[in-house]
Amino acid sequence: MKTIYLLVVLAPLFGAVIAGLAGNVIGRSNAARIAVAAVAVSALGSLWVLYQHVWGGAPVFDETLYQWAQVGGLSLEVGFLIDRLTAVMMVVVTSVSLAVHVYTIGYMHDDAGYQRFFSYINLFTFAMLMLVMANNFLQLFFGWEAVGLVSYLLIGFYYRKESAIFANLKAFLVNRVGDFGFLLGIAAVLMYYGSLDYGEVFAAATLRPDMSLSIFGTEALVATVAGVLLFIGAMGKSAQVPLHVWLPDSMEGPTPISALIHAATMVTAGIFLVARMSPIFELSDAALSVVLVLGAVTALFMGLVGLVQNDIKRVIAYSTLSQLGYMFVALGASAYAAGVFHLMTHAFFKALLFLGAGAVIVALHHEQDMRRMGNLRRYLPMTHITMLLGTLALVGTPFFSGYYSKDVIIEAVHAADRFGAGFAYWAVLLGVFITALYSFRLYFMVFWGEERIDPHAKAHISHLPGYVLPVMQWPLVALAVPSVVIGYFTIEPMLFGGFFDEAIHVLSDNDVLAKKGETFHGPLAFGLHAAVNPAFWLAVAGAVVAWFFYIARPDLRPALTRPMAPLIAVLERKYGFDELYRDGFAGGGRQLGALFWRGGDQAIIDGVIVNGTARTIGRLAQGLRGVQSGYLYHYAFAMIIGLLLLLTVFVGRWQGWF
Amino acid sequence: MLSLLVWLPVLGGIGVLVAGRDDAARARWFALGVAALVFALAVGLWVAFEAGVAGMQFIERADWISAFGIQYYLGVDGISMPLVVLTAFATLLVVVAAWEVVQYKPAQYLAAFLIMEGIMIGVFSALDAILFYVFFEAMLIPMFLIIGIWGGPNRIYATLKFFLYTFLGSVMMLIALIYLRTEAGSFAIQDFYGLQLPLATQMVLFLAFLAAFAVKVPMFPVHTWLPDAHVEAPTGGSVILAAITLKIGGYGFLRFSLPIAPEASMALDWLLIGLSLIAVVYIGLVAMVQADLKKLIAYSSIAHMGFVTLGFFLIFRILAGSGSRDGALLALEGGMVQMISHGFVSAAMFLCVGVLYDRMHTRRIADYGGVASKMPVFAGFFVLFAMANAGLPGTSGFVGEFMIVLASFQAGFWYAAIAALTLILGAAYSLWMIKRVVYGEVDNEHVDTLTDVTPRERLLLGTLAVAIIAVGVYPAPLVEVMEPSLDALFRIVVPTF
Amino acid sequence: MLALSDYLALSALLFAIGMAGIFLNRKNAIVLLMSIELILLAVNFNFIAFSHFLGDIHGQVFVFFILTVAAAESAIGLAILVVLFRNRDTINVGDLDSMRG
Amino acid sequence: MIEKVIFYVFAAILLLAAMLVITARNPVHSALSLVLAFFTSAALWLLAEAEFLGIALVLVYVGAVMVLFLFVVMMLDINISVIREGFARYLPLGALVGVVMVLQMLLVIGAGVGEGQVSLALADAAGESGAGGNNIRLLGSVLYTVYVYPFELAAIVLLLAIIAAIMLTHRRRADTKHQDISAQVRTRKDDRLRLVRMPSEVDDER
Amino acid sequence: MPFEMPQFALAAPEIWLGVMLCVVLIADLFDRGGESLLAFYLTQATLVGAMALAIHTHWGGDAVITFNGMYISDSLAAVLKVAIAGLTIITLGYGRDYLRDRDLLKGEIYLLVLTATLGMFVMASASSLLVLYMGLELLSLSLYAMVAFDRDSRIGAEAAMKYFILGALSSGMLLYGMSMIYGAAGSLLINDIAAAALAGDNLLLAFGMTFALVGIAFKFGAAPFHMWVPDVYQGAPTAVTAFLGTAPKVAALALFLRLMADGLGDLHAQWQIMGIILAAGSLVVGNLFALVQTSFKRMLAYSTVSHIGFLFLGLVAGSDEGYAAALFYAISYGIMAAGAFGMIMLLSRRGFEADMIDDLSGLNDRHGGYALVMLLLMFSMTGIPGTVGFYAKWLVLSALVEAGLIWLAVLAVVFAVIGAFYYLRVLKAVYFDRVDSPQPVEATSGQQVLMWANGGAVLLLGLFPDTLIATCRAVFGLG
Repeated sequence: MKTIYLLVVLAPLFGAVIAGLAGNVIGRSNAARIAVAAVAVSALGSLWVLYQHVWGGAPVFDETLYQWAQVGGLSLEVGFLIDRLTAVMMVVVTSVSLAVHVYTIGYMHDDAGYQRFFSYINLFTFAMLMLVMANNFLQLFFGWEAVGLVSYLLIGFYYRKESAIFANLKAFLVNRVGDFGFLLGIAAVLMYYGSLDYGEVFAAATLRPDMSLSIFGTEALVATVAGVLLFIGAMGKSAQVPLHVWLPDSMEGPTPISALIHAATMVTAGIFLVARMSPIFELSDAALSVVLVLGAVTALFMGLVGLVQNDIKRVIAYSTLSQLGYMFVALGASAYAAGVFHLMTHAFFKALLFLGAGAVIVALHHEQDMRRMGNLRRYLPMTHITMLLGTLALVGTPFFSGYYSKDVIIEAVHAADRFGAGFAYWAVLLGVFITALYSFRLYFMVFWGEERIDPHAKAHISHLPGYVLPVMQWPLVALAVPSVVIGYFTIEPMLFGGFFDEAIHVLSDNDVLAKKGETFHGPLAFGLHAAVNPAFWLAVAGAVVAWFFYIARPDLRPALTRPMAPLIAVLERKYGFDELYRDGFAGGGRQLGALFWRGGDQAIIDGVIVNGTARTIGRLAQGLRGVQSGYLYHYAFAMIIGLLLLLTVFVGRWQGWF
Repeated sequence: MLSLLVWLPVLGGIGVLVAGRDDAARARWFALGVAALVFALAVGLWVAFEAGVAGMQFIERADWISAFGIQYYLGVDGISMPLVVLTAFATLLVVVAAWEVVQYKPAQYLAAFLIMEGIMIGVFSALDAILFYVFFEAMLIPMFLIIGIWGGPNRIYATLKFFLYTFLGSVMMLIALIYLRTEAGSFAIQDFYGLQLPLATQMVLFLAFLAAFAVKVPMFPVHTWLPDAHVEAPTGGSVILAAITLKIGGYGFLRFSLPIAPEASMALDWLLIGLSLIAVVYIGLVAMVQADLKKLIAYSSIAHMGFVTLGFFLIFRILAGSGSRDGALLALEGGMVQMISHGFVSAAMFLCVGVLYDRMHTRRIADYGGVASKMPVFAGFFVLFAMANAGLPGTSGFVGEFMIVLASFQAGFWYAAIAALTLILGAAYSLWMIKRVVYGEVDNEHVDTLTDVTPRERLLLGTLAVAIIAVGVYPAPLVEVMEPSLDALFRIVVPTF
Repeated sequence: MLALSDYLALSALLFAIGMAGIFLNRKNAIVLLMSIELILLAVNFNFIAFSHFLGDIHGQVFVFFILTVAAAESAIGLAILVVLFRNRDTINVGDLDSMRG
Repeated sequence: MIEKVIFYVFAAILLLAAMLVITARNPVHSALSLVLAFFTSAALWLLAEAEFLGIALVLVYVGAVMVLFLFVVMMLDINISVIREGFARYLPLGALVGVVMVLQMLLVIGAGVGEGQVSLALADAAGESGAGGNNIRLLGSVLYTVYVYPFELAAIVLLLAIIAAIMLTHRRRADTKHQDISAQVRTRKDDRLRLVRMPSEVDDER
Repeated sequence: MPFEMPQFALAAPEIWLGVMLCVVLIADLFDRGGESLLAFYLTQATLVGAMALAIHTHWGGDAVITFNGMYISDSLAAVLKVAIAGLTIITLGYGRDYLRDRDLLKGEIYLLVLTATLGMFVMASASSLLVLYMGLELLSLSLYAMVAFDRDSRIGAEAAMKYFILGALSSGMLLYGMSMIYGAAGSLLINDIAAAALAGDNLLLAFGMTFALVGIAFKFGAAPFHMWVPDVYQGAPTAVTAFLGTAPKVAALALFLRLMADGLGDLHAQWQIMGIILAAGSLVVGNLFALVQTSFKRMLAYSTVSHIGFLFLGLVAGSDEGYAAALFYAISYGIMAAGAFGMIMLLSRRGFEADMIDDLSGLNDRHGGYALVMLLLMFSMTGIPGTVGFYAKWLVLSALVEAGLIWLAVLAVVFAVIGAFYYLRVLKAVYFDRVDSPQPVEATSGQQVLMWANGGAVLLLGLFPDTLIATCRAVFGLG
């Protein structure tokens, strides 16, 4: 098995290296072939791994590959921990990645950075796999940062574009803020649990659940501190409020990237992390409450921002933020499996939506503004259908995958009695309405209504090269299928079948899913249950409202928006986070830096102390120089003064003056 | 063997001076030959080095100034061994980097670097305090010339500042060394370790050593020579300054301050830690506002070296905080690894700036922009090195920072929190620089004429990239070499643990 | 009876006058040479006085040598003075300031 | 007692003459005052039973050295300064320094001699009788035996003085024309010819 | 005093010098070559012979005192004399072409050098106040005449006048001191004086010592008795300055060691504080004034003052270590200064005096080798390791620390750093300033060889100082 695992990880790395370093030598299509083949190998391997773990009875694999460093009694290692959680993540990562790779062949066909792009996404796949397959915090952190790096590179893929290179810098820095906490969390883990290896850490944590430390002058559980710190890392990577600001901007990257990294995989690393760290989080209600509340806030308020966006990708991006919030709510309610479940379903339908949006964008010659779309179902029927399926999955239509995962979350949080659970419940419930609203708003604005397409873009539609679209459409289809059905087939085993027993630890008191499982009677019944489910009706309401204002009576829209202008202004400003960070932290940092530099380094240290001393000595010397007047009698006088001085010393000593 | 490493480059330098006086090509090949040979020897030394042993190896000992018992006493342990190899490596890079670039008196340029190499290896391998001091100070001579002759427009101010700053720092150490001899009866550094000096004496000694090494490292607030020196120095000079000479400060702390004045180190660790943390934050912020490419990297060097000193002097607090010996070792080793890594990364960064400077003759960040369009390969390297500078895992820059942050948490949450700010600050200035230099639209006709890296430059940067990634992915061999010696050092500094 | 201190005090005064002559004189370099003769004279007084009161002839021998050397010194001093005068047409001490700082 | 009177009279004259040396406006007066000072000193030395030195002072100094001084004063034909500017200005400070120094010296001498009085007094008695009368013989007997080394050195000092004085003052007449062949042969191109780099045209803008 | 027959053989170096002085005097009369070649070579041979004789007669064994207590033959004398003669040989070698180019090459200069050397030898072996004084006057009178040697130089004459007056004044003070010492000790012999100093607190002795110290400080050029130094260095022909700035410092050290250490060593407590004042003053004055000079010769003059300050610190320590350090310092300083002045002469041409710092601009472009030598010299003066100057400073600091005067050591190094600035300024001119059309350096092969040897000595002694250090220490009976 170890060979397979290595193959899964190293194949994309190999692809990345070949495509990156030798891309120009082997040519565009060869590079693409190698990259796609590498990911395909990886995806097949992952599937096989999943198969082995679920049905093949493969044992949990937890082995060290090599020792990274040994310090005293502390061993820092690189190794794999493969259990079902990992296996699921591997499959999600590699299969979405594969779809995106194929899609890219078409999407990036005319781009000069073709090989570079493949190299990056291969590298990303490698990094993401390293992240999910890690059996220790060191490797986790490596993968964590490496996906950040690739994300940085890909957001800035169009490096000539000012907004892109601003967005990638922002993304990296905001992620670094999260990593700041993450690293401290790892440090806390090392200090209190004495190891960086998951197994040892979890064992230590379980053994001594009441260990506490003093911080900010109060006593706190170690698990709380470590959990919150680790969660800060998760917040950065999974774009939770207030570290969410980078994700919408990351849409500056090519659309396949938005699908792969900023919707399906990388941003879910935080979910994976918390699920993986469940033995620690379970020890601390406080930490879970933080997760719960922040997740709920994100789920609700970011969805609201999605309502006012006009850029097609940004709407989906805010949707992603909101859905990530849902996942954290699940985690915060101790329904880890539900979080992971939603992660998986969301990966498929959100990737689908992004790729669909990408298809639209390409078709319109890189037009992203929905106000210049409309009625596109005529031109892009295939895209229209798949996107509709994706939208339905997203809003939680019964029997679609999104329905199962989201509904479980809502019910789990309803069942939870943790601090903040009440708030979270109402937030996610309301979120369903909002989700439906912005989703259908997008859908209607793009595919229905009057055509508002710019003539230039329209000309482009008719001149689409024939071979581009199929290669972009097959991935859509390939993703649409799981988007629709995967929830139906996997809900029972994943959530209620003890699927994650080895990987996720839930204290029995907290186990809301188990409670929920008592009333679970199969996916069909669960789907039918929608009729009495407020969430379903909220979703329907959202869809109807969207239909009403965008299709039926668009003329009434101003009547709706005018009274809500202040609220909309707030939403359009995105609650002012960008301004706060740009002017407050970044600007403040630069001002502080300038102050330190000009005031501290230049004025005080160099100006006063260093050069000042030199200047003073120079002036002193210039002043003293007059003593050497050139006159003999002055010289003689100086000698006599000198003599007098020595005499005085002598007499003084003799007389005991000093 | 060690003597060969010390004197071969020195003699080689003289040889270059003589052989290449009128023939630049001959000077280059000769210098390359010497540098390569020395590097080969250094690698040989590394191979022959017994990793598991704490004590000094390859010892050479002969009377030198018999009246004072001063000996020609060389040897390396796990602390100095990597630095010796790093020195040989960096010099080789510099020789190659200078190939066509240096046109004014190339023989003198190369000779200066070779002599510098010998002296620096001498610093790292000297086990006699006076011998150490001789090398330590003699280093100023070639560097003074390198900055002054081949430097930029403000080179004279910079080189004088560099010289006087470091000179002032080191003379205090000289007095301390002389004093130590009166106590120990010998100048062998290891004989100083066993002294049971009263705390007040230790304090004075510690401060004297601090004067010397803090300037070299450099620590806030005696760091201002470094940006000037770096900015004005030619590429090779910056590389050597950043990659090697700064390390001598850190090395000095390990070799002198900590073991000779352990109680004073403990009593004054608040000072060192405080200054180190200031270096991380204050200097990090200052680096962000630099308009000059080299100055930015120079400030980032200071911030990174702040991590080194932080690692070294946190050990007492770690022991007080968590009582974990491993934690303290982690800090020490983190500091050492950070030094080596910084040697690679800063060298790489300065070489990159050199590549740009050779083409555009400006170091102002504003004069660049969109370099990636014209120099894609170069841009790739530059981004990689900037990432290493920002401490990205998988690069060498990560290893030390990771270890130190992990360890510093054991001293207390706030130490770790402030130290970890480097994650943000380091990324901020590194990537902001990348954004302004490498990315963006080409809006400048000079940038438009840029040509990508030559094979020679590609070789240089490629070598460094491999080294950086190798250390980042698999630092174990490096750590293994250091561990026994650091462990032994630890036992001297904190015998009770 | 004359005391040793009488001689020594006289010599001290003479010595001081000689020194004052050197730094008070701003005009004529030749007076400087004379002041030096005064200083040497003061020293000779000391030696002779000590020699007398110690009953030791060696002090007088020293004076003998001082007289010899002083004569030689005068010769050289005057020669330098002549050179100076030839070069500058003045021996005014106040004009000797072409090197300073 | 009579000794004391003689001592004080001569001492007073000596100091007066010394003051005149340094204050006289005319260097000739200074020189003559110095002669006076030497004469009185000779008298005082006689009083201290240093007969030979007293005589030598008159003969050598007054007879030779001071004549040399006067000769130079006359030869250089220096115009006598009209006013001693500066003298008055610097006098207070100079006087202060001088007085302080004299006071310190006298203080020490007074105490020092008092302290060493015992040994000096003993020696005094011995000296009065031992050195009595035959000063010249005594001097002569040690000069050529015990002091042979310094004596030879003194000879070299005098030789040196002769060489130096001649070297410095003896000069070949500058207006005689003579050919220095070696100098002509040694001439190098650089001594005569200097190539100056000049711009071929003047750049107006600079 | 009963007369003993002196052991004339022990004074062989002085006798040899005296005899050869006459030989040169007469030989030069008959040398019509116009360049006094014969006198030059005879003088150099004489000095070499004197060195050999000094080693032969003085080195090793116990101290022997002869000439009725006035002459001492010991290892210290040997080292001092070898250093004095050696430095004289070097400076004469440098100066020949320089003097020739200025039509100053006359036999008299060699006579004066020989008398000066004789004077210094006499001081080195003096064991009596009288002999010390005679030696000092032999030296001083020769130097006065040498400074005025260029009779057509306005500043030369002025410098000579100043030097003469101030020198005579200092001699007067020294003599006054000697008279007091004589009065207090009742003898002119150093041994008797030492006995008197040992006997107890003798006020007159210490009083005399104060005056004597002034005389010595003047010869050294220690502040505030240094005022003559810059003017004389600048005014004198460079060949004379080179001589003046090197060997006589060793002689001044001899004066100090013989009188203050051998004779009044037990008054150490008395003169230590005075020495500290002189040393600190010299460090301050020398370094500060040197900072603002534009004339290289003047800068070297002030640098001399600062070096003397350092040297005095060694003496102040009052221990044998300190004396050894000072001896080493004087010798190594002599080598460095000879090189620096030699460089001025080497770069000077007929009608052009390379005595401004700016005249050194672009030396590296003109001749890399000389630039390198200059580098070594300047760094040696700064005290950077790898050059002999470092050990000079290090020995002094070592002595200070061992004497417990750590604060003085700190002061000294701080001023050494300030001092570094002006040496670096010279190197800045040599290496960093570039001239448009560098003129090649013309120098005779003799000068070149000498210059290389001089630079080599600075470096070799910087790498292998053991022998010289051991020698300087052995002289004071240290292992």
